[in-house]
Amino acid sequence: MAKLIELKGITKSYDGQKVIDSMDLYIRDGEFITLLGPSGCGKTTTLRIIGGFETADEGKLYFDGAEISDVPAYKRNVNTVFQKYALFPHLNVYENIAFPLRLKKVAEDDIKKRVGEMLKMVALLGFENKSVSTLSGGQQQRVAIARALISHPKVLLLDEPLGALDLKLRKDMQNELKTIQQAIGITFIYVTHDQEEALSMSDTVVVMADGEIQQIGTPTDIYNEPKNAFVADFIGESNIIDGIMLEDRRVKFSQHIFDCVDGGFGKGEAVDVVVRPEDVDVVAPEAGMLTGQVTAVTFKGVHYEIIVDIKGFKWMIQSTDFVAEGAIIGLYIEPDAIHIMKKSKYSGKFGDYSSFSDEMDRLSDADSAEEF
Amino acid sequence: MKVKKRLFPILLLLLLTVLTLASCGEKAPKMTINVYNWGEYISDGSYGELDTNKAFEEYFNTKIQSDGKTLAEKYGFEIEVSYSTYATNEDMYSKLTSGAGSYDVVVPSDYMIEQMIDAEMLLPLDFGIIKNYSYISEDFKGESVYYDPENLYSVPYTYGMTGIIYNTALVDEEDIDGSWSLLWNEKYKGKILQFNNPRDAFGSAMYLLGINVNSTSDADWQTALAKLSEQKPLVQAYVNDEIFNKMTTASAAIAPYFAGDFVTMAEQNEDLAFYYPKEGVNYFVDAFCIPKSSKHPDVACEYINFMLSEEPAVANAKYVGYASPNELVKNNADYIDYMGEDAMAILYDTPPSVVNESYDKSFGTACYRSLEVLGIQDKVNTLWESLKTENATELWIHVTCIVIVGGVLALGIYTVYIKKKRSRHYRLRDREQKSLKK
Amino acid sequence: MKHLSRAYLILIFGILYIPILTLILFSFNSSNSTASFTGFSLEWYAELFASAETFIALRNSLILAVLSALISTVIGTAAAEGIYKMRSKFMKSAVNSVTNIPMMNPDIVTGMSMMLFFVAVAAIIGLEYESIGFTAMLISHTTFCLPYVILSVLPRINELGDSLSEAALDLGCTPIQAFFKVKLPNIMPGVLSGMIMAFTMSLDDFVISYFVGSSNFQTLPLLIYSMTKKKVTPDMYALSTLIIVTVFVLLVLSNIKSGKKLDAKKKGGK
Amino acid sequence: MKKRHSFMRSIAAAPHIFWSVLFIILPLLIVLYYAFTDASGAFSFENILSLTEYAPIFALSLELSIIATAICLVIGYPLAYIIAKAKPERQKLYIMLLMLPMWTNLLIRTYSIMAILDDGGILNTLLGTTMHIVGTKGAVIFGMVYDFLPYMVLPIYTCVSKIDKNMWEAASDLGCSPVKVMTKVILPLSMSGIISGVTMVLVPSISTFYISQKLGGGTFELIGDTIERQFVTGALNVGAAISLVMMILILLSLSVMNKFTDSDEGGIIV
Repeated sequence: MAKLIELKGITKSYDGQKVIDSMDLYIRDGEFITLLGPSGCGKTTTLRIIGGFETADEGKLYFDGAEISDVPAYKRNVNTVFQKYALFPHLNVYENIAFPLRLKKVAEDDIKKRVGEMLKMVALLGFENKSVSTLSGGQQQRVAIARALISHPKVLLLDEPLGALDLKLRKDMQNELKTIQQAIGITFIYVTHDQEEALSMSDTVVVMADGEIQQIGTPTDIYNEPKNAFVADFIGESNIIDGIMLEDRRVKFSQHIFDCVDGGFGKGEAVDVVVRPEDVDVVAPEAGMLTGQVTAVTFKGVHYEIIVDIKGFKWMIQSTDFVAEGAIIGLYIEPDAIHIMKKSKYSGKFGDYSSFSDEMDRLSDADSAEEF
Repeated sequence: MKVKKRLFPILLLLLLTVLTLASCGEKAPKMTINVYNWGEYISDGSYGELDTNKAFEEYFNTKIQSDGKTLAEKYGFEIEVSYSTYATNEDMYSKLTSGAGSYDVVVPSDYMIEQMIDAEMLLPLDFGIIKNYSYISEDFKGESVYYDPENLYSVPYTYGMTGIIYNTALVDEEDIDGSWSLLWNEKYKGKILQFNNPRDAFGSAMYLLGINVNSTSDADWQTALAKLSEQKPLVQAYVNDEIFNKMTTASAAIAPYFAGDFVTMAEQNEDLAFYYPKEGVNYFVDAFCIPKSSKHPDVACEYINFMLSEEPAVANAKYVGYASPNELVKNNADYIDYMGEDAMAILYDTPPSVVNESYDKSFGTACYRSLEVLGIQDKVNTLWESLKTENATELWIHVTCIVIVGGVLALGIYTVYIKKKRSRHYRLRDREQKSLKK
Repeated sequence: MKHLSRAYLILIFGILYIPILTLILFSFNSSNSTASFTGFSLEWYAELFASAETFIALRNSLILAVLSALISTVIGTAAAEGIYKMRSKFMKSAVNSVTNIPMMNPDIVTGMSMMLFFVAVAAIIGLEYESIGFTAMLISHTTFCLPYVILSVLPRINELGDSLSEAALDLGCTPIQAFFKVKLPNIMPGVLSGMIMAFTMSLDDFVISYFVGSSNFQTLPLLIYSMTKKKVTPDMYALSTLIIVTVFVLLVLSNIKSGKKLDAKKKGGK
Repeated sequence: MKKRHSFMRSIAAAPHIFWSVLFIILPLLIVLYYAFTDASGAFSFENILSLTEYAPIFALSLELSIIATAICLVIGYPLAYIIAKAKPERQKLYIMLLMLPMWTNLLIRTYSIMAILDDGGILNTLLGTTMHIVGTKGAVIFGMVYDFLPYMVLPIYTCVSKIDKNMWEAASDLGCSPVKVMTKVILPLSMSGIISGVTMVLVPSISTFYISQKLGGGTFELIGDTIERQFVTGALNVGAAISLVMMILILLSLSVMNKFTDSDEGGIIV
């Protein structure tokens, strides 16, 4: 697939604070790409630069090989579904969707046909005459999508479009969006802070933090091979422990030497070791590679979430078997469950569950905070 | 861009239509003369009378003169009267001097004419055109016309005198002494009105005290001020036109005002009566003049001439209700009938000042001359101000104000204090958080 | 509580309208008094229609009010949009402060400054004041109407935010199209109320016209003021009555209409 | 390039800025010029120095307008609040009814008030009393309140109607009594409306020059009357000096007052 959009060295600051720091990224034609990261990581700003609502301080933006850094929004073949939909309250559903066509002076018959098709696609036939303010959140969402798609843009930008919907509706819309994308085959650039949403819908996920791209890859890559402690922590749950690479495929952490599948590090190099909670087996203390005391157990439905204190470091383990609080248990870790990462500036900041509840607070704070 | 392009012509068109509407379509060569007169001072077509401005346009544009031509043909253009009005001589004067107005005909009062001649603001009139000047009574000609002794700049339009109006139902017969002193009678405290302009108000005191109203002596004016201060507690209000309502509804009992206006009031309240105070009264004359800024002084003269002819002069005199210096009016049967015997008697009475000091010699001492020309305008203004500010504030106003301002200030200070106090806590929390992070 | 607030409304509006009703009463007076009612007659309405002077003044007032309301609405709405978009805080507050001057400043000062200014301008360009008189009046009225328009439009624009116009740009509108097609319809209530406010202010203005007015352009308030030499006659009361009744009827009609619209919306909503 | 861009953003404000400089700033500079020159055009401080004699007049004007403003606030706030809480279609009607009296001429309105309140006026006739109202300071304050009440109600109404309905519930949920809800939540939130209302009533009432002459019975003078008299007697320079000082005092006190509110939006109307 060809490169459709390319960002080269894009930098943007507000009031002297860098929001995006020399970012390079390309997006292929027809792919569903998600910009994922916490609030303030620069993902929305990136989207707004692509959409033409912001101009980068430095760097260049290419569309289909041509530079469009200074092309205004209305001349770009890119449409956006906004966070709060931005439907025009003075127009009804039909006119909202027909808006871009009217601008292009498309013939009335043609408009009627195309709006009809769009309404059918988003399952809103019969709502033409309704005022947009009387629609439910999900319906408004569909109108916004229909409106953005009607002029056949090459790229659809979606800025946290599902943020205002409830959980159930959100899941339905995720599927629907993916279906629409596959049906019309254009590029979707999707911005979200919800990692689950990102993993389930995207072809490619771009994880961002502090104005920089942390990792680009398929959902499985990102989940299984996080590049650094930030990615490992942000995508799913991870125990991140300081370790020392003894030689290829042998690593020492928590005063125990483990076999693993990673190599290519220097001998004796300090590394971050990631172990996903679901990859740890609970065994009898004497059979375990590590032993520790259970400090907390929470029932999560599918499994129990168990916090285990191992030599002062708190691990999170997910197990379908109940373990009593205070019990001494052994842990067993398969070599392919151990993922080794180079040390980064995020090392030591994540992956310890000793202040578990605090961290939850921080995350939920970030979710509700206004996006930049 | 397109929308804007479309919008501009529309706006432009709108502007143009309105502008042409305002200038009322220029077809034939048409000139405008600007007439600036007192409000309600010309017959405007109401009460079934002649609209004299319209009549002049018709006369100028269509009436064939003795030489077989219309005036329009003679001058080479048709005329249109643009008529606007003012409330005081000073309004008119300041409009003219500020440069914000250029007029062809104005109608100032005597003292203002003196002032304007003094300031060289008037043009000498062309009496070759104003042939009807001959109808003006001889009383208004000659040297005795102190404001225009050479009779060059003005043609009288109306005249009249001030006197005292009183309500017979409220004022006891024995108190009527034919003097200005009725305005100082303590028995009618709160029922007395006084002029709300310095010239007339001081005038009333000065006539009463026997002081020359055109005195330039400080002491004279101070004495008059003292007299007015003495009167102030008795005065219900210093008024202009409010006097009509106040006297007709009997809100007040005694007031000095113009004889012509008394006639109007008496129609609505039969209890009202009138006399000219024996000490002397002001004798005002409002006259047509042509300011220097006039662009068509000849047409302006035609206008004045027309207004002196019988039909318009009678219509105007009926409408205005003041005495007319025009002999044609005074002797017009229809006019006499319309005004009624009583009104005629009052309007055309010989004023006491004239009787006392003989009109033609002392016109200059008995009537108001221009304070500006006398060089005491500022002084009189200051004295008038001091009369107005005397005991102007009352205690309750101070108290209420202090309470309000004090309350607001206290509230403000309290709010700021609370904010400051709380903000200290915020800083404390910040510090705690910082230390926690470390 | 509800009864109390209704009683309060009636009380205040009652006090507000008693002088208006008095005015209407005296317009039907049979004598020319405006203080004692002597009997019913339509005389003053007849006199009103007979007086050409009054109609010229009324026409002048309306022309002035319509034009100054239109111009100040156009400039003011554009200005509100521009102020909203300003990035520099300093510029924003500077423009806001200057905008508010005619509103904060006593009318009498504004009027006087305008008069002195236009006299100077007329002297400089060598024209008679009279020939720029109407323009001077129009500019003065527009100037003191501007802040009312801006202050009524700006909050609407602030409230609306950027999202709608961004959406319009995104869908292919040029910035100007976006303003006219999307922003303007949505801030219309603010624009309209600004315009009505401007119209009202201009129509009611006496002080500024009194200072700036020229010889050949007399507005209704100026005419009425000049009548105080003699007395204000009830035909002016008749005119005021006609104006207020007309506006009131229009108001009631539009209210009924919008009420119906609202009903229709409600029904449609269900 | 960036500069040009940010300028282009607010190009819409350009006509207004141009207009403001030309027709607001320049005329005020001319007033400044007149204030510091004498009749012959020479530079002089005399006008400014002579102002001390007007201090009592100014003080009286200020006091009366402060009282009028306070009354407007006390009457206007509940009115604005009740209107804001009414049904939406009713709100529009009430606001228009509030503005309707402004469509009649100020002079005629004032005469009507006089016809009612005068010693032999309608009120005294109906009640059979002999109250003396016209000619007192109370009547002037009444006139100011009557004429400027809408300017107090409109901004407060705008402000109150924007307060979220949940605010009441949230506050009472957190333990506020209705009085506390009012003082701790609703009043602080409507502060910006109150400030602009106070401004819009205080300023015109300080400088009013007709109401005081008519309703005050002419027994005292307010600063507006003084300026007007200076103007008509040709003392332009002194008039300009009074205007200048008054303007500066008003703008100063307004900026102090604005310090009390956190809002940077300034006044809001309608």
